[in-house]
Amino acid sequence: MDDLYREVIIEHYKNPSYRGKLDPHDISFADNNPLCGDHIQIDLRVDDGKVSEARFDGHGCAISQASADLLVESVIGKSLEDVKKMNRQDILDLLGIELGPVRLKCALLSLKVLKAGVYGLGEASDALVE
Amino acid sequence: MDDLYREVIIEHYKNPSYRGKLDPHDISFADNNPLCGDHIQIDLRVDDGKVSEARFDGHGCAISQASADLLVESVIGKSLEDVKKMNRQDILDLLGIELGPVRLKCALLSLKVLKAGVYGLGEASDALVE
Amino acid sequence: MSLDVSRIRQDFPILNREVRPGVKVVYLDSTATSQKPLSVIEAMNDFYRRSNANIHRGVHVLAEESTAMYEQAREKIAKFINAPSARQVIYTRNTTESINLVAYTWARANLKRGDLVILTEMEHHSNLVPWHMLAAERGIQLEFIPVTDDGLLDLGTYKSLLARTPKLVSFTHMSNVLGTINPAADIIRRAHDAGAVTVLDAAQSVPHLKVDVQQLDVDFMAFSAHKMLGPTGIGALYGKTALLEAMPPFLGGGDMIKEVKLRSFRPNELPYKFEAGTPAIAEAVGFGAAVDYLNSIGMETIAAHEHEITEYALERLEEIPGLKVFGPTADKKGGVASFTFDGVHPHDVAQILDQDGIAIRAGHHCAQPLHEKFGIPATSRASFYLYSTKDEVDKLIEGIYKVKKVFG
Amino acid sequence: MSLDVSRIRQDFPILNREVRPGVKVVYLDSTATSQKPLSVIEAMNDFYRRSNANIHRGVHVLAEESTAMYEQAREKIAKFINAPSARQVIYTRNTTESINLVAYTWARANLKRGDLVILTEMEHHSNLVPWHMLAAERGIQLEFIPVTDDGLLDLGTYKSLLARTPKLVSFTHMSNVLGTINPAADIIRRAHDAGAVTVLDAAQSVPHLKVDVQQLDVDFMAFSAHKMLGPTGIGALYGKTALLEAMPPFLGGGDMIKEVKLRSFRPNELPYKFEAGTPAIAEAVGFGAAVDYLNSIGMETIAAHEHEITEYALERLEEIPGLKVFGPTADKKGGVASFTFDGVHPHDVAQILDQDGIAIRAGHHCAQPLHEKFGIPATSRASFYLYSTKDEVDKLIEGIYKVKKVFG
Ligand SMILES: Cc1ncc(COP(=O)(O)O)c(C=O)c1O
Ligand SMILES: Cc1ncc(COP(=O)(O)O)c(C=O)c1O
Repeated sequence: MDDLYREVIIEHYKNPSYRGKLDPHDISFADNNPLCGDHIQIDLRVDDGKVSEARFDGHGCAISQASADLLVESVIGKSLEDVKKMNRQDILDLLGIELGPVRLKCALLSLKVLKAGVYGLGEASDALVE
Repeated sequence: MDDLYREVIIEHYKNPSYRGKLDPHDISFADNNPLCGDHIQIDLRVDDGKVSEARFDGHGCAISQASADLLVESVIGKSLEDVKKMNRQDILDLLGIELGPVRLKCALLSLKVLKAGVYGLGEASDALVE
Repeated sequence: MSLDVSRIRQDFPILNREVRPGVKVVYLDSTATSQKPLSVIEAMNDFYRRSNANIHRGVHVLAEESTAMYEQAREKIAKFINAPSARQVIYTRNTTESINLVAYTWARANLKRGDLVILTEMEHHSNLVPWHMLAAERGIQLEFIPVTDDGLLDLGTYKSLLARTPKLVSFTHMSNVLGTINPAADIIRRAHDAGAVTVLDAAQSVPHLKVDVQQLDVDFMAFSAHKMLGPTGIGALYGKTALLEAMPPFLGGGDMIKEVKLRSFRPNELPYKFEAGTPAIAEAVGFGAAVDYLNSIGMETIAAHEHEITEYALERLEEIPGLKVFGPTADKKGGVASFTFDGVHPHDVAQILDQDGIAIRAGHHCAQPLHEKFGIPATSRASFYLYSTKDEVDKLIEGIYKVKKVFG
Repeated sequence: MSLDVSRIRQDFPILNREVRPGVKVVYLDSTATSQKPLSVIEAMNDFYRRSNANIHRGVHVLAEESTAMYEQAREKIAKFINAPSARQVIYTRNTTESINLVAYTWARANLKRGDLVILTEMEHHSNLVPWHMLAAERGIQLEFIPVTDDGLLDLGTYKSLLARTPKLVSFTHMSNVLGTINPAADIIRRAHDAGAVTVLDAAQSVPHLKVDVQQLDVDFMAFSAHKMLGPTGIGALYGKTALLEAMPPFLGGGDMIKEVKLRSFRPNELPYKFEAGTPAIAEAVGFGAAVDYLNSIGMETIAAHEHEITEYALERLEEIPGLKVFGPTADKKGGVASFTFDGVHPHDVAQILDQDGIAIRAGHHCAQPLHEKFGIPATSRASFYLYSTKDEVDKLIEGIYKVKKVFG
């Protein structure tokens, strides 16, 4: 079947390991994909400049939710400075697939939300994930 | 040479018979062709519902000025009711030529001005000469 | 008269497109934008190869030709919607700009704080956001005709809203999500009785139904060429003459003026008053060719064909366990089927269908509040036009069964 | 590098057009609109035959392709003007809409009664009327940099106007009547020193000169595809990011939103915030192809060729008794020659030239105040582009002698 729906993606979509919220948290940010209304919230706990705990919540397509789960998994233990350096290629590597411009937005939503939260911005913008 | 520049047109352009203003007058109206800035004013004296005297003034191309001269000539003696009935074909008949949509506007400017004046309108519009 | 679909499909080169080796496109996304027949593509092609010039102000042959073609297209469009005069048809970029034009000119000149504007819950964002902006700027009030569970307008509530003497009623003729064809003539008559001006979003109706502005007695009507076999980049606003004449101009610049001084200007007459700068000339020519094509088939024939396909599609879709179609029954709607499926996100449905070349749309279709009303973030939408076939519907159904397998 | 005109002319099918039996067009009206090379016509043709779909919201192959093509064109345009990011390039219909966008958003958010806006006496109506409208609505003040008898801006007066702390300086890079190329970088630097924001009308400069927005340090810049080998129906507004981000949106509707509720919305990010509704998709593709074509020749090469033709044309025109060319000498201007001739109205000059297929423009060229300044209602204008030849200039000159004969 379709590459886009590699088992790993379907698996992370159906049985995400990091879905949920953190309370208390140090950083929490949420935004939408304007094209389809997909929504992602990411909560972080930070110790000593490093992500100690992370969760995501929201709704959307398999790509957006699986990439959020994979992303959140990958940032636990990372320093905030390293998180700021993450870009679109990191997400594509996590997913292990190629994407056209529209689906790419689904995949990048979680990274946009994460970086906007870490930078303390008012809005998640495309410029964060170039 | 070119049909558009039949001798009669060049003649009426260079030596118009009815260029000028009327003072006093019963009706006076002026307007522009927005496409090129051509300007026509027409003054009328009216006796008993009939045009007794008429003059035009303004500036513009040979077509616009010749057609104004020919038009003014043709309305002297006409009733205002008959003037209201004049349309684009009357102008083309006076000029004796065919015109594309842009030059047609030059030719029809004087009739628009005349009819707007006779109807007592605030503005000359294309609807008057269809 | 029935429509010869296989002959029609030959006029649309893109329908032969293989989107993957051996996989032909099955285009079920005409509500987003329609495909274009050769006659439309060629009309623009020819324009650029033979006639292209700027219009209105040139006296050379190319300018005369271009001007004539641009204005003849306007006449064709006017006739197509039965406008009393071509002067009442203003070229815009699209439906969205047409509605914004009314909001920026008529509405800003006529609405003041506290005035009531009635919309509906099934509006496209292009008939919501311009009014949100006006409400924020001017303090006008917005009220909404509710949508019933069947996807129809609740006309009882409309009646009680009318008692509050609205100044404007702006609504869609046909929903791009539910397919619902609203009783426009009736809604407009009641609005007029209450003293309100009306705006009809006809983006989805003019392409698919015979629409007659005089019969509807509508004050303003907005539509887009790209949804009715024409090019992108051009749409139209129809308006009643007295309203258009009384409105201030919208964009300022060349062609919309009668005279310009250093510090002032006089606006031009209709329709030019609302067309500032070099317009979409080639696109107007293409728009005219699209109208010619639709006329050559006949709007009644097109509507009947779409009805047949839609009926069949709804029947087949509703057989699928876990699939829910939104909107009214086939007799009350146009060629649109929006659905949710078994917890699979619409993006994923669309993506898996795409593997077999089946092009549908997934998302909120620029109608977020409507989706919110139904408690869902998004739907999958298949939509049909004169070139759609039952065979394509069958492929859609097969595809949905594949989706089930992947998400098993 | 010199330009091989005869090879270039083969790329423009319309240049072979016979406007009358045996009479080929001599197109000297590129300032009004340029002709289109085959590569541009074919890019749009192919788009409609292979890829056409609505953008941004579709996940099927056609929608992905169309979205990619639309955005790639934006990248090309951004690079062409050296914009720091493609997000700073907003698609509009034309230069006129670009300027109106600034007037409706930035200016209405930032200018209040009594604020000073500086324009020039050589502006096109599209950089006058939007400010007239704003002056009438808001009571802003307008002042004008005068034009000297040679057709240059009087920069001394500009300096004294700057002492009155203007909020905005909006001016043309190149006059479409006089051909004058204004010292934009200098004007902008002085405006910034005085604390003003700047708008550059680049409708005539971007098509003909290398324009670099970073070097100019301009805040907003407007231009049109149709004047630079691209299609009608599309133009662009460049803006500095901080300004664009702080501005309210312009038109409301689909695609310009991040989220819509029944009674409110959140605008989308740049550039989408300013692109409401289905945009001119095929036209964007054509615009990108036009930029490719211009790059393939090189803007320096094009400018040098036009300079050569213009110099020759001015020389030959000035030989004709009774003919007066307006504007500065060839070293200070682009490929435009506007003239009056011996009491013959420009319309008549143009009409008689047209008999021999020579297409020039006659009228006020959407610059009535400039013509008033020179005390004339209209001029005849011949203009040149990369496909123009000296042979065409010779035909123009011959034609003017014929005019003399007719009006004897
Ligand atoms: C200097 C200048 N500014 C603005 C415009 C307006 O361009 P458009 O008609 O494409 O909006 C033109 C073209 O006529 C122009 O020459
Ligand atoms: C009902 C409805 N209204 C308005 C629009 C907006 O049309 P456009 O994007 O052409 O402005 C659409 C199309 O998406 C629509 O379906």
